[in-house]
Amino acid sequence: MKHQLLFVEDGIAIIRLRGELDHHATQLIREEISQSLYRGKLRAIIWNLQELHFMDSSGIGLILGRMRDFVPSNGQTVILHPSETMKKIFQYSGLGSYVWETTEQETIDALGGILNGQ
Amino acid sequence: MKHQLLFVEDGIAIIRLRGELDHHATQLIREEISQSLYRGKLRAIIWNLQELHFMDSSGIGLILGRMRDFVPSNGQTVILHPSETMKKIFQYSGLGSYVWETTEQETIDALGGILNGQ
Amino acid sequence: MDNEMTLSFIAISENEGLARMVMTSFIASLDPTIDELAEFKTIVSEAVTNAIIHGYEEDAQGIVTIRAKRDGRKITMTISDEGRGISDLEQAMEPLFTTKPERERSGMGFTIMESFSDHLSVWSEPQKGTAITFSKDFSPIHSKITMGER
Amino acid sequence: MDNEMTLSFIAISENEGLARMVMTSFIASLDPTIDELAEFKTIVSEAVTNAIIHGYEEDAQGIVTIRAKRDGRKITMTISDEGRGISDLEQAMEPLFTTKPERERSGMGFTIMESFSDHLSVWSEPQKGTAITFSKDFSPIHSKITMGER
Ligand SMILES: Nc1ncnc2c1ncn2[C@@H]1O[C@H](COP(=O)(O)OP(=O)(O)O)[C@@H](O)[C@H]1O
Ligand SMILES: Nc1ncnc2c1ncn2[C@@H]1O[C@H](COP(=O)(O)OP(=O)(O)O)[C@@H](O)[C@H]1O
Repeated sequence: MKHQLLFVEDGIAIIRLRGELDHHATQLIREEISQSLYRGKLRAIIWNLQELHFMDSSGIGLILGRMRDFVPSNGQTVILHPSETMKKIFQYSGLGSYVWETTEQETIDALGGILNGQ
Repeated sequence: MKHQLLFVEDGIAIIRLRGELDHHATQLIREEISQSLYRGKLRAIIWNLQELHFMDSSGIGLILGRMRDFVPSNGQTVILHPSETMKKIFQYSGLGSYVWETTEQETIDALGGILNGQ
Repeated sequence: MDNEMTLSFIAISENEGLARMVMTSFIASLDPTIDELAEFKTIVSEAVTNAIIHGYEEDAQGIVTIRAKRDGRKITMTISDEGRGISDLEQAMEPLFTTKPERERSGMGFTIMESFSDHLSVWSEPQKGTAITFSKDFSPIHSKITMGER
Repeated sequence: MDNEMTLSFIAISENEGLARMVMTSFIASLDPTIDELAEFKTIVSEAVTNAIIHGYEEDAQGIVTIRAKRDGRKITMTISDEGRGISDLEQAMEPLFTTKPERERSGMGFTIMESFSDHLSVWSEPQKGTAITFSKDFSPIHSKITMGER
Protein backbone atom coordinates (compact mmCIF):
# COMPACT_ATOMS: atom_id res chain seq x y z
CA MET A 1 0.00 0.00 0.00
CA LYS A 2 1.35 3.33 -1.06
CA HIS A 3 -0.42 6.58 -1.64
CA GLN A 4 0.28 10.04 -2.87
CA LEU A 5 -1.33 13.19 -1.56
CA LEU A 6 -1.27 16.55 -3.33
CA PHE A 7 -2.93 19.86 -2.79
CA VAL A 8 -4.54 22.04 -5.39
CA GLU A 9 -4.85 25.78 -4.83
CA ASP A 10 -8.14 26.76 -3.22
CA GLY A 11 -8.29 23.85 -0.79
CA ILE A 12 -8.66 20.78 -2.93
CA ALA A 13 -6.75 17.65 -1.85
CA ILE A 14 -6.08 14.76 -4.20
CA ILE A 15 -5.35 11.34 -2.69
CA ARG A 16 -4.07 8.75 -5.13
CA LEU A 17 -4.32 5.29 -3.56
CA ARG A 18 -2.22 2.39 -4.78
CA GLY A 19 -1.98 -1.36 -4.19
CA GLU A 20 -4.45 -3.04 -1.84
CA LEU A 21 -6.63 -1.16 0.62
CA ASP A 22 -7.79 -3.49 3.38
CA HIS A 23 -8.07 -3.14 7.17
CA HIS A 24 -4.32 -3.72 7.54
CA ALA A 25 -3.47 -1.01 5.02
CA THR A 26 -5.93 1.54 6.44
CA GLN A 27 -4.24 1.11 9.84
CA LEU A 28 -0.93 1.98 8.21
CA ILE A 29 -2.02 5.02 6.18
CA ARG A 30 -4.93 6.60 8.06
CA GLU A 31 -2.73 8.62 10.42
CA GLU A 32 -0.46 9.81 7.65
CA ILE A 33 -3.35 10.93 5.47
CA SER A 34 -5.09 12.67 8.38
CA GLN A 35 -1.91 14.51 9.41
CA SER A 36 -1.28 15.69 5.87
CA LEU A 37 -4.83 16.91 5.46
CA TYR A 38 -4.46 19.16 8.52
CA ARG A 39 -2.06 21.28 6.49
CA GLY A 40 -4.70 22.86 4.32
CA LYS A 41 -8.12 24.43 4.68
CA LEU A 42 -10.07 22.00 2.58
CA ARG A 43 -13.19 22.39 0.52
CA ALA A 44 -12.88 19.14 -1.40
CA ILE A 45 -11.13 15.76 -1.35
CA ILE A 46 -10.63 13.81 -4.58
CA TRP A 47 -9.94 10.09 -4.12
CA ASN A 48 -8.28 8.74 -7.25
CA LEU A 49 -8.48 4.92 -7.25
CA GLN A 50 -6.98 4.36 -10.70
CA GLU A 51 -4.01 2.43 -9.32
CA LEU A 52 -5.85 0.73 -6.47
CA HIS A 53 -5.99 -3.00 -7.16
CA PHE A 54 -8.20 -4.06 -4.27
CA MET A 55 -10.52 -2.44 -1.74
CA ASP A 56 -12.91 -3.87 0.83
CA SER A 57 -15.25 -2.11 3.28
CA SER A 58 -12.23 -0.72 5.15
CA GLY A 59 -11.97 1.76 2.27
CA ILE A 60 -15.51 2.94 3.00
CA GLY A 61 -14.51 3.60 6.60
CA LEU A 62 -11.43 5.54 5.49
CA ILE A 63 -13.34 7.76 3.05
CA LEU A 64 -16.29 8.37 5.40
CA GLY A 65 -13.87 9.21 8.23
CA ARG A 66 -12.04 11.81 6.16
CA MET A 67 -15.35 13.32 4.96
CA ARG A 68 -16.45 13.75 8.54
CA ASP A 69 -13.13 15.22 9.73
CA PHE A 70 -12.12 17.45 6.85
CA VAL A 71 -14.85 18.28 4.39
CA PRO A 72 -17.05 21.19 5.52
CA SER A 73 -20.77 20.80 5.02
CA ASN A 74 -20.75 22.69 1.75
CA GLY A 75 -17.60 20.86 0.55
CA GLN A 76 -17.20 17.99 -1.85
CA THR A 77 -15.95 14.40 -1.86
CA VAL A 78 -15.21 12.96 -5.29
CA ILE A 79 -14.27 9.34 -6.04
CA LEU A 80 -12.55 8.68 -9.39
CA HIS A 81 -11.78 5.49 -11.32
CA PRO A 82 -13.14 2.79 -9.02
CA SER A 83 -13.18 -0.73 -10.48
CA GLU A 84 -16.57 -2.32 -11.23
CA THR A 85 -16.44 -4.20 -7.92
CA MET A 86 -15.47 -1.07 -5.95
CA LYS A 87 -18.32 0.80 -7.64
CA LYS A 88 -20.75 -1.79 -6.27
CA ILE A 89 -19.25 -1.43 -2.80
CA PHE A 90 -19.73 2.35 -2.96
CA GLN A 91 -23.32 1.89 -4.12
CA TYR A 92 -24.23 -0.51 -1.30
CA SER A 93 -22.65 1.93 1.19
CA GLY A 94 -24.58 4.96 -0.05
CA LEU A 95 -21.49 6.57 -1.58
CA GLY A 96 -22.52 5.89 -5.19
CA SER A 97 -23.31 9.54 -5.87
CA TYR A 98 -19.73 10.56 -4.99
CA VAL A 99 -18.33 8.53 -7.89
CA TRP A 100 -17.67 10.82 -10.87
CA GLU A 101 -17.15 9.32 -14.31
CA THR A 102 -14.42 11.70 -15.30
CA THR A 103 -10.71 12.48 -14.95
CA GLU A 104 -8.72 14.17 -12.22
CA GLN A 105 -8.13 17.27 -14.35
CA GLU A 106 -11.77 17.65 -15.32
CA THR A 107 -12.77 17.25 -11.70
CA ILE A 108 -10.37 20.00 -10.65
CA ASP A 109 -11.70 22.23 -13.43
CA ALA A 110 -15.28 21.52 -12.39
CA LEU A 111 -14.41 22.37 -8.77
CA GLY A 112 -12.67 25.53 -9.98
CA GLY A 113 -9.17 24.80 -8.69
CA ILE A 114 -5.68 24.95 -10.19
CA LEU A 115 -3.37 21.96 -9.73
CA ASN A 116 -0.03 23.07 -8.23
CA GLY A 117 3.22 22.34 -9.99
CA GLN A 118 1.91 19.95 -12.60
CA MET B 1 3.67 -23.67 -18.04
CA LYS B 2 4.14 -23.08 -21.70
CA HIS B 3 6.98 -24.04 -23.93
CA GLN B 4 8.11 -23.59 -27.49
CA LEU B 5 10.02 -26.15 -29.51
CA LEU B 6 11.85 -25.40 -32.73
CA PHE B 7 14.18 -27.34 -34.96
CA VAL B 8 17.39 -26.11 -36.48
CA GLU B 9 18.69 -27.68 -39.68
CA ASP B 10 21.10 -30.53 -39.02
CA GLY B 11 19.23 -32.04 -36.12
CA ILE B 12 19.36 -29.43 -33.38
CA ALA B 13 16.23 -28.95 -31.27
CA ILE B 14 15.66 -25.84 -29.18
CA ILE B 15 13.22 -26.05 -26.26
CA ARG B 16 12.26 -22.73 -24.70
CA LEU B 17 10.62 -23.34 -21.33
CA ARG B 18 8.35 -20.76 -19.74
CA GLY B 19 6.63 -20.23 -16.39
CA GLU B 20 7.11 -22.77 -13.60
CA LEU B 21 8.55 -26.24 -14.14
CA ASP B 22 7.55 -28.54 -11.29
CA HIS B 23 6.29 -32.12 -11.12
CA HIS B 24 2.78 -31.01 -12.14
CA ALA B 25 4.09 -29.14 -15.19
CA THR B 26 6.42 -31.95 -16.32
CA GLN B 27 3.42 -34.30 -16.31
CA LEU B 28 1.65 -31.91 -18.64
CA ILE B 29 4.46 -31.25 -21.11
CA ARG B 30 6.66 -34.37 -21.13
CA GLU B 31 4.54 -36.27 -23.66
CA GLU B 32 4.20 -33.29 -25.96
CA ILE B 33 7.94 -32.62 -25.97
CA SER B 34 8.78 -36.29 -26.52
CA GLN B 35 6.33 -36.58 -29.41
CA SER B 36 7.69 -33.47 -31.09
CA LEU B 37 11.28 -34.65 -30.73
CA TYR B 38 10.45 -37.85 -32.62
CA ARG B 39 10.02 -35.73 -35.74
CA GLY B 40 13.72 -35.12 -36.23
CA LYS B 41 16.96 -37.06 -36.15
CA LEU B 42 18.65 -35.22 -33.35
CA ARG B 43 22.25 -34.55 -32.60
CA ALA B 44 21.69 -31.85 -29.99
CA ILE B 45 19.02 -30.42 -27.67
CA ILE B 46 19.28 -26.83 -26.44
CA TRP B 47 17.22 -26.05 -23.34
CA ASN B 48 16.68 -22.29 -23.13
CA LEU B 49 15.53 -21.37 -19.59
CA GLN B 50 15.54 -17.59 -20.06
CA GLU B 51 11.79 -17.30 -19.45
CA LEU B 52 11.54 -20.07 -16.87
CA HIS B 53 10.63 -18.53 -13.51
CA PHE B 54 10.92 -21.63 -11.34
CA MET B 55 12.36 -25.13 -11.59
CA ASP B 56 12.77 -27.90 -9.03
CA SER B 57 14.31 -31.39 -9.39
CA SER B 58 11.47 -32.38 -11.73
CA GLY B 59 13.32 -30.34 -14.36
CA ILE B 60 16.40 -32.53 -13.86
CA GLY B 61 14.27 -35.62 -14.52
CA LEU B 62 12.82 -34.04 -17.67
CA ILE B 63 16.22 -33.09 -19.12
CA LEU B 64 17.91 -36.38 -18.20
CA GLY B 65 15.00 -38.30 -19.69
CA ARG B 66 15.22 -36.48 -23.03
CA MET B 67 19.03 -36.93 -23.11
CA ARG B 68 18.57 -40.67 -22.67
CA ASP B 69 15.80 -40.94 -25.28
CA PHE B 70 16.94 -38.58 -28.02
CA VAL B 71 20.55 -37.54 -27.83
CA PRO B 72 22.92 -40.08 -29.40
CA SER B 73 26.13 -40.84 -27.54
CA ASN B 74 28.14 -38.36 -29.57
CA GLY B 75 25.38 -35.73 -29.35
CA GLN B 76 25.06 -32.65 -27.15
CA THR B 77 22.80 -31.28 -24.46
CA VAL B 78 23.12 -27.55 -23.79
CA ILE B 79 21.39 -25.62 -21.03
CA LEU B 80 21.13 -21.84 -21.47
CA HIS B 81 20.21 -18.99 -19.12
CA PRO B 82 19.43 -20.84 -15.88
CA SER B 83 18.85 -18.61 -12.83
CA GLU B 84 21.45 -18.72 -10.04
CA THR B 85 19.30 -21.17 -8.09
CA MET B 86 18.74 -23.42 -11.11
CA LYS B 87 22.51 -23.37 -11.75
CA LYS B 88 23.05 -24.78 -8.27
CA ILE B 89 20.45 -27.49 -8.90
CA PHE B 90 22.24 -28.48 -12.12
CA GLN B 91 25.57 -28.56 -10.29
CA TYR B 92 24.29 -30.79 -7.46
CA SER B 93 22.79 -33.13 -10.09
CA GLY B 94 25.98 -33.45 -12.13
CA LEU B 95 24.60 -31.42 -15.04
CA GLY B 96 26.76 -28.36 -14.35
CA SER B 97 28.96 -28.97 -17.38
CA TYR B 98 25.95 -28.76 -19.72
CA VAL B 99 25.29 -25.14 -18.76
CA TRP B 100 26.79 -22.82 -21.38
CA GLU B 101 27.30 -19.16 -20.56
CA THR B 102 26.25 -17.92 -23.96
CA THR B 103 23.27 -17.14 -26.21
CA GLU B 104 21.03 -19.37 -28.32
CA GLN B 105 22.52 -18.03 -31.57
CA GLU B 106 26.10 -18.54 -30.45
CA THR B 107 25.28 -22.06 -29.33
CA ILE B 108 23.79 -22.89 -32.74
CA ASP B 109 26.85 -21.41 -34.44
CA ALA B 110 29.15 -23.41 -32.18
CA LEU B 111 27.21 -26.59 -32.96
CA GLY B 112 27.34 -25.71 -36.67
CA GLY B 113 23.62 -25.43 -37.35
CA ILE B 114 21.35 -22.91 -39.06
CA LEU B 115 18.17 -21.79 -37.31
CA ASN B 116 15.15 -22.30 -39.56
CA GLY B 117 12.90 -19.42 -40.48
CA GLN B 118 14.23 -16.86 -38.05
CA MET C 1 -14.92 -32.76 -5.10
CA ASP C 2 -12.01 -31.49 -7.22
CA ASN C 3 -9.81 -29.87 -4.62
CA GLU C 4 -9.90 -29.15 -0.92
CA MET C 5 -7.76 -27.14 1.44
CA THR C 6 -7.60 -25.70 4.93
CA LEU C 7 -5.63 -22.65 5.99
CA SER C 8 -5.30 -21.39 9.53
CA PHE C 9 -3.32 -18.51 10.95
CA ILE C 10 -3.06 -16.29 14.00
CA ALA C 11 -5.15 -13.14 14.41
CA ILE C 12 -2.89 -10.40 13.06
CA SER C 13 -3.98 -8.02 10.35
CA GLU C 14 -1.03 -8.92 8.10
CA ASN C 15 -2.83 -12.22 7.44
CA GLU C 16 -5.77 -10.52 5.68
CA GLY C 17 -3.55 -10.24 2.61
CA LEU C 18 -2.22 -13.77 3.07
CA ALA C 19 -5.77 -15.14 3.08
CA ARG C 20 -6.66 -13.29 -0.12
CA MET C 21 -3.49 -14.53 -1.87
CA VAL C 22 -4.06 -18.12 -0.83
CA MET C 23 -7.67 -18.12 -1.96
CA THR C 24 -6.70 -16.45 -5.24
CA SER C 25 -4.24 -19.29 -5.89
CA PHE C 26 -6.82 -21.87 -4.88
CA ILE C 27 -9.31 -20.71 -7.53
CA ALA C 28 -6.71 -19.91 -10.23
CA SER C 29 -7.53 -23.00 -12.28
CA LEU C 30 -11.12 -21.71 -12.68
CA ASP C 31 -9.69 -18.81 -14.67
CA PRO C 32 -12.13 -16.31 -13.09
CA THR C 33 -12.99 -12.99 -14.71
CA ILE C 34 -11.48 -9.87 -13.14
CA ASP C 35 -14.80 -9.00 -11.51
CA GLU C 36 -15.47 -12.53 -10.22
CA LEU C 37 -12.02 -12.61 -8.67
CA ALA C 38 -12.41 -9.14 -7.13
CA GLU C 39 -15.79 -10.05 -5.59
CA PHE C 40 -14.43 -13.34 -4.28
CA LYS C 41 -11.39 -11.67 -2.70
CA THR C 42 -13.65 -9.04 -1.13
CA ILE C 43 -15.81 -11.68 0.57
CA VAL C 44 -12.69 -13.44 1.90
CA SER C 45 -11.25 -10.15 3.11
CA GLU C 46 -14.42 -9.09 4.93
CA ALA C 47 -14.87 -12.43 6.70
CA VAL C 48 -11.20 -12.79 7.68
CA THR C 49 -10.95 -9.18 8.88
CA ASN C 50 -14.04 -9.67 11.04
CA ALA C 51 -12.58 -12.81 12.63
CA ILE C 52 -9.29 -11.01 13.33
CA ILE C 53 -10.65 -7.74 14.70
CA HIS C 54 -14.09 -8.58 16.09
CA GLY C 55 -13.52 -12.23 16.99
CA TYR C 56 -10.09 -11.79 18.58
CA GLU C 57 -9.29 -8.05 18.86
CA GLU C 58 -6.09 -8.76 16.87
CA ASP C 59 -4.61 -10.62 19.84
CA ALA C 60 -2.03 -12.52 17.71
CA GLN C 61 -3.12 -15.71 19.47
CA GLY C 62 -6.59 -16.70 18.33
CA ILE C 63 -6.69 -18.96 15.27
CA VAL C 64 -8.69 -18.11 12.16
CA THR C 65 -9.48 -21.08 9.92
CA ILE C 66 -10.51 -21.16 6.28
CA ARG C 67 -11.80 -24.38 4.78
CA ALA C 68 -12.40 -24.40 1.04
CA LYS C 69 -13.65 -26.86 -1.54
CA ARG C 70 -13.87 -26.71 -5.28
CA ASP C 71 -16.56 -28.77 -7.05
CA GLY C 72 -16.61 -28.04 -10.75
CA ARG C 73 -16.99 -24.27 -10.98
CA LYS C 74 -18.45 -23.81 -7.48
CA ILE C 75 -16.30 -22.74 -4.53
CA THR C 76 -17.62 -23.33 -1.02
CA MET C 77 -15.77 -21.83 1.94
CA THR C 78 -16.10 -21.56 5.69
CA ILE C 79 -14.21 -18.90 7.61
CA SER C 80 -14.34 -19.56 11.35
CA ASP C 81 -12.96 -18.29 14.62
CA GLU C 82 -13.32 -19.33 18.25
CA GLY C 83 -13.55 -15.77 19.45
CA ARG C 84 -16.13 -13.60 21.19
CA GLY C 85 -19.06 -14.48 18.93
CA ILE C 86 -22.12 -12.36 18.09
CA SER C 87 -25.06 -12.03 20.46
CA ASP C 88 -27.55 -10.31 18.15
CA LEU C 89 -26.90 -11.69 14.68
CA GLU C 90 -29.85 -9.95 13.01
CA GLN C 91 -28.61 -6.55 14.15
CA ALA C 92 -24.99 -7.40 13.23
CA MET C 93 -26.06 -8.16 9.66
CA GLU C 94 -27.83 -4.85 9.13
CA PRO C 95 -26.10 -2.47 6.72
CA LEU C 96 -24.04 0.19 8.53
CA PHE C 97 -24.26 -1.52 11.93
CA THR C 98 -20.87 -1.81 13.61
CA THR C 99 -19.62 -2.22 17.17
CA LYS C 100 -16.34 -0.53 16.25
CA PRO C 101 -17.23 2.93 14.89
CA GLU C 102 -14.19 4.35 16.74
CA ARG C 103 -11.96 2.15 14.58
CA GLU C 104 -13.75 3.52 11.50
CA ARG C 105 -15.41 0.24 10.62
CA SER C 106 -18.24 0.97 8.22
CA GLY C 107 -20.63 -1.81 9.18
CA MET C 108 -20.86 -2.88 5.54
CA GLY C 109 -19.01 -6.22 5.81
CA PHE C 110 -22.03 -8.52 6.04
CA THR C 111 -23.92 -6.61 3.34
CA ILE C 112 -20.99 -6.94 0.94
CA MET C 113 -20.48 -10.64 1.72
CA GLU C 114 -24.16 -11.31 1.07
CA SER C 115 -24.21 -9.32 -2.16
CA PHE C 116 -21.07 -10.89 -3.65
CA SER C 117 -21.80 -14.53 -2.77
CA ASP C 118 -24.46 -16.86 -4.17
CA HIS C 119 -25.26 -18.29 -0.79
CA LEU C 120 -24.21 -17.22 2.70
CA SER C 121 -24.96 -18.60 6.13
CA VAL C 122 -23.67 -17.53 9.52
CA TRP C 123 -23.35 -19.46 12.74
CA SER C 124 -22.34 -17.68 15.91
CA GLU C 125 -22.52 -18.20 19.63
CA PRO C 126 -21.28 -15.71 22.23
CA GLN C 127 -17.90 -16.76 23.73
CA LYS C 128 -17.79 -19.75 21.36
CA GLY C 129 -17.05 -18.18 18.01
CA THR C 130 -18.36 -17.43 14.56
CA ALA C 131 -18.40 -19.35 11.28
CA ILE C 132 -19.41 -17.86 7.92
CA THR C 133 -20.07 -20.29 5.08
CA PHE C 134 -20.54 -19.04 1.56
CA SER C 135 -20.51 -20.38 -1.95
CA LYS C 136 -19.85 -18.71 -5.25
CA ASP C 137 -20.41 -20.10 -8.74
CA PHE C 138 -17.95 -19.06 -11.41
CA SER C 139 -19.21 -18.55 -14.94
CA PRO C 140 -18.26 -21.18 -17.55
CA ILE C 141 -15.02 -20.40 -19.36
CA HIS C 142 -16.64 -20.53 -22.82
CA SER C 143 -19.10 -17.78 -21.91
CA LYS C 144 -16.25 -15.35 -21.31
CA ILE C 145 -14.82 -12.95 -23.81
CA THR C 146 -11.16 -13.80 -24.06
CA MET C 147 -8.56 -11.65 -25.70
CA GLY C 148 -5.24 -12.81 -27.10
CA GLU C 149 -3.73 -16.16 -26.22
CA ARG C 150 -4.93 -18.02 -23.16
CA MET D 1 6.94 -15.78 17.31
CA ASP D 2 5.83 -13.21 14.73
CA ASN D 3 3.46 -15.19 12.58
CA GLU D 4 2.21 -18.73 12.33
CA MET D 5 0.09 -20.63 9.83
CA THR D 6 -0.99 -24.10 8.81
CA LEU D 7 -2.04 -25.15 5.33
CA SER D 8 -3.35 -28.56 4.39
CA PHE D 9 -4.62 -29.91 1.09
CA ILE D 10 -5.37 -33.14 -0.72
CA ALA D 11 -2.70 -35.05 -2.64
CA ILE D 12 -3.06 -33.76 -6.20
CA SER D 13 -0.17 -32.31 -8.13
CA GLU D 14 -1.99 -29.02 -8.80
CA ASN D 15 -1.35 -28.21 -5.13
CA GLU D 16 2.44 -28.06 -5.56
CA GLY D 17 1.98 -24.60 -7.08
CA LEU D 18 -0.57 -23.65 -4.40
CA ALA D 19 1.94 -24.54 -1.67
CA ARG D 20 4.67 -22.42 -3.28
CA MET D 21 2.33 -19.46 -3.67
CA VAL D 22 1.11 -19.65 -0.07
CA MET D 23 4.63 -19.87 1.33
CA THR D 24 5.78 -17.01 -0.90
CA SER D 25 2.99 -14.85 0.56
CA PHE D 26 3.83 -15.98 4.08
CA ILE D 27 7.44 -14.75 3.82
CA ALA D 28 6.68 -11.63 1.74
CA SER D 29 7.17 -9.27 4.67
CA LEU D 30 10.80 -10.48 5.00
CA ASP D 31 11.44 -8.95 1.58
CA PRO D 32 13.69 -11.87 0.52
CA THR D 33 16.24 -11.56 -2.28
CA ILE D 34 15.40 -13.26 -5.57
CA ASP D 35 17.79 -16.12 -4.78
CA GLU D 36 16.57 -16.60 -1.21
CA LEU D 37 13.00 -16.77 -2.45
CA ALA D 38 13.89 -19.20 -5.25
CA GLU D 39 15.74 -21.53 -2.86
CA PHE D 40 12.90 -21.38 -0.33
CA LYS D 41 10.28 -22.16 -2.98
CA THR D 42 12.41 -25.05 -4.24
CA ILE D 43 12.58 -26.66 -0.79
CA VAL D 44 8.80 -26.32 -0.39
CA SER D 45 8.23 -27.75 -3.86
CA GLU D 46 10.49 -30.78 -3.29
CA ALA D 47 8.95 -31.66 0.06
CA VAL D 48 5.34 -31.17 -1.05
CA THR D 49 5.87 -33.10 -4.29
CA ASN D 50 7.37 -36.00 -2.33
CA ALA D 51 4.39 -36.12 0.02
CA ILE D 52 1.96 -36.08 -2.91
CA ILE D 53 3.65 -38.64 -5.16
CA HIS D 54 5.66 -40.85 -2.81
CA GLY D 55 3.52 -40.54 0.33
CA TYR D 56 0.14 -40.86 -1.37
CA GLU D 57 0.66 -41.80 -5.05
CA GLU D 58 -1.43 -38.72 -5.95
CA ASP D 59 -4.57 -40.40 -4.63
CA ALA D 60 -6.48 -37.10 -4.19
CA GLN D 61 -7.43 -38.24 -0.69
CA GLY D 62 -4.39 -38.14 1.55
CA ILE D 63 -3.79 -34.85 3.34
CA VAL D 64 -0.50 -32.95 3.12
CA THR D 65 0.08 -30.44 5.92
CA ILE D 66 2.45 -27.49 6.06
CA ARG D 67 3.06 -25.76 9.38
CA ALA D 68 5.12 -22.60 9.27
CA LYS D 69 6.41 -20.08 11.78
CA ARG D 70 8.22 -16.80 11.38
CA ASP D 71 10.51 -15.62 14.22
CA GLY D 72 12.37 -12.49 13.22
CA ARG D 73 14.09 -13.39 9.97
CA LYS D 74 13.98 -17.15 10.50
CA ILE D 75 11.32 -19.35 8.91
CA THR D 76 10.72 -22.82 10.32
CA MET D 77 8.44 -25.24 8.48
CA THR D 78 7.24 -28.80 8.74
CA ILE D 79 5.77 -30.58 5.72
CA SER D 80 4.07 -33.81 6.73
CA ASP D 81 1.97 -36.61 5.32
CA GLU D 82 0.36 -39.74 6.77
CA GLY D 83 1.30 -41.83 3.77
CA ARG D 84 3.47 -44.88 3.07
CA GLY D 85 6.57 -43.62 4.90
CA ILE D 86 10.22 -44.45 4.18
CA SER D 87 11.79 -47.72 5.37
CA ASP D 88 15.45 -46.93 4.64
CA LEU D 89 15.90 -43.23 5.26
CA GLU D 90 19.67 -43.20 4.79
CA GLN D 91 19.34 -44.67 1.32
CA ALA D 92 16.41 -42.37 0.45
CA MET D 93 18.54 -39.31 1.24
CA GLU D 94 21.42 -40.32 -1.04
CA PRO D 95 21.79 -38.16 -4.15
CA LEU D 96 20.22 -39.77 -7.24
CA PHE D 97 18.39 -42.46 -5.25
CA THR D 98 14.74 -42.73 -6.28
CA THR D 99 12.05 -45.41 -6.09
CA LYS D 100 10.27 -43.88 -9.09
CA PRO D 101 12.80 -43.86 -11.96
CA GLU D 102 9.97 -44.82 -14.35
CA ARG D 103 8.26 -41.53 -13.51
CA GLU D 104 11.54 -39.74 -14.28
CA ARG D 105 12.15 -38.68 -10.72
CA SER D 106 15.79 -37.69 -10.41
CA GLY D 107 16.44 -38.67 -6.81
CA MET D 108 17.75 -35.16 -6.11
CA GLY D 109 14.94 -33.93 -3.85
CA PHE D 110 16.57 -34.56 -0.47
CA THR D 111 19.97 -33.28 -1.66
CA ILE D 112 18.41 -30.02 -2.83
CA MET D 113 16.36 -29.59 0.35
CA GLU D 114 19.49 -30.09 2.46
CA SER D 115 21.59 -27.72 0.37
CA PHE D 116 19.05 -24.89 0.31
CA SER D 117 18.03 -24.98 3.99
CA ASP D 118 20.03 -24.03 7.07
CA HIS D 119 18.77 -26.99 9.04
CA LEU D 120 16.79 -30.05 7.94
CA SER D 121 15.50 -33.05 9.84
CA VAL D 122 13.35 -35.93 8.65
CA TRP D 123 11.06 -38.22 10.60
CA SER D 124 9.49 -41.18 8.85
CA GLU D 125 7.88 -44.47 9.78
CA PRO D 126 6.60 -47.04 7.27
CA GLN D 127 2.79 -46.93 6.91
CA LYS D 128 2.66 -43.98 9.34
CA GLY D 129 4.01 -41.13 7.27
CA THR D 130 6.82 -38.66 6.82
CA ALA D 131 7.59 -35.22 8.24
CA ILE D 132 10.34 -32.92 7.01
CA THR D 133 11.26 -29.97 9.21
CA PHE D 134 13.57 -27.27 7.94
CA SER D 135 14.58 -23.77 8.80
CA LYS D 136 15.98 -20.99 6.69
CA ASP D 137 17.44 -17.67 7.84
CA PHE D 138 16.87 -14.69 5.62
CA SER D 139 19.58 -12.07 5.35
CA PRO D 140 19.00 -8.72 7.06
CA ILE D 141 17.36 -6.14 4.82
CA HIS D 142 20.15 -3.57 5.30
CA SER D 143 22.77 -6.00 3.95
CA LYS D 144 21.00 -6.20 0.63
CA ILE D 145 21.75 -4.08 -2.37
CA THR D 146 18.53 -2.32 -3.21
CA MET D 147 17.83 -0.53 -6.42
CA GLY D 148 15.20 2.13 -6.97
CA GLU D 149 12.39 2.76 -4.54
CA ARG D 150 11.50 0.07 -2.06
N1 LIG E 1 -16.18 -12.93 13.52
C1 LIG E 1 -16.87 -12.09 14.33
N2 LIG E 1 -16.76 -12.20 15.66
C2 LIG E 1 -17.43 -11.36 16.48
N3 LIG E 1 -18.23 -10.37 16.04
C3 LIG E 1 -18.38 -10.20 14.72
C4 LIG E 1 -17.72 -11.05 13.79
N4 LIG E 1 -18.06 -10.66 12.55
C5 LIG E 1 -18.91 -9.63 12.69
N5 LIG E 1 -19.12 -9.33 14.00
C6 LIG E 1 -20.00 -8.27 14.54
O1 LIG E 1 -20.88 -7.86 13.50
C7 LIG E 1 -20.77 -6.43 13.29
C8 LIG E 1 -21.04 -6.10 11.84
O2 LIG E 1 -20.06 -6.68 11.01
P1 LIG E 1 -19.78 -6.07 9.56
O3 LIG E 1 -21.08 -5.94 8.83
O4 LIG E 1 -18.74 -6.89 8.90
O5 LIG E 1 -19.23 -4.61 9.82
P2 LIG E 1 -17.85 -4.06 10.44
O6 LIG E 1 -16.79 -5.12 10.34
O7 LIG E 1 -17.54 -2.88 9.59
O8 LIG E 1 -18.14 -3.71 11.87
C9 LIG E 1 -19.37 -6.11 13.77
O9 LIG E 1 -19.24 -4.73 14.10
C10 LIG E 1 -19.22 -7.03 14.97
O10 LIG E 1 -19.84 -6.52 16.11
N1 LIG F 1 7.01 -38.14 1.77
C1 LIG F 1 7.53 -39.33 1.37
N2 LIG F 1 6.85 -40.49 1.55
C2 LIG F 1 7.36 -41.68 1.15
N3 LIG F 1 8.57 -41.81 0.55
C3 LIG F 1 9.30 -40.70 0.34
C4 LIG F 1 8.84 -39.41 0.75
N4 LIG F 1 9.79 -38.50 0.41
C5 LIG F 1 10.79 -39.19 -0.16
N5 LIG F 1 10.52 -40.52 -0.21
C6 LIG F 1 11.39 -41.59 -0.74
O1 LIG F 1 12.71 -41.08 -0.84
C7 LIG F 1 13.18 -41.18 -2.18
C8 LIG F 1 14.14 -40.07 -2.51
O2 LIG F 1 13.47 -38.83 -2.48
P1 LIG F 1 14.05 -37.59 -3.27
O3 LIG F 1 15.50 -37.41 -2.93
O4 LIG F 1 13.18 -36.43 -3.03
O5 LIG F 1 13.99 -38.03 -4.81
P2 LIG F 1 12.77 -38.25 -5.82
O6 LIG F 1 11.56 -37.52 -5.31
O7 LIG F 1 13.26 -37.68 -7.10
O8 LIG F 1 12.54 -39.73 -5.89
C9 LIG F 1 11.94 -41.22 -3.03
O9 LIG F 1 12.15 -41.84 -4.29
C10 LIG F 1 10.99 -42.01 -2.13
O10 LIG F 1 11.20 -43.40 -2.24
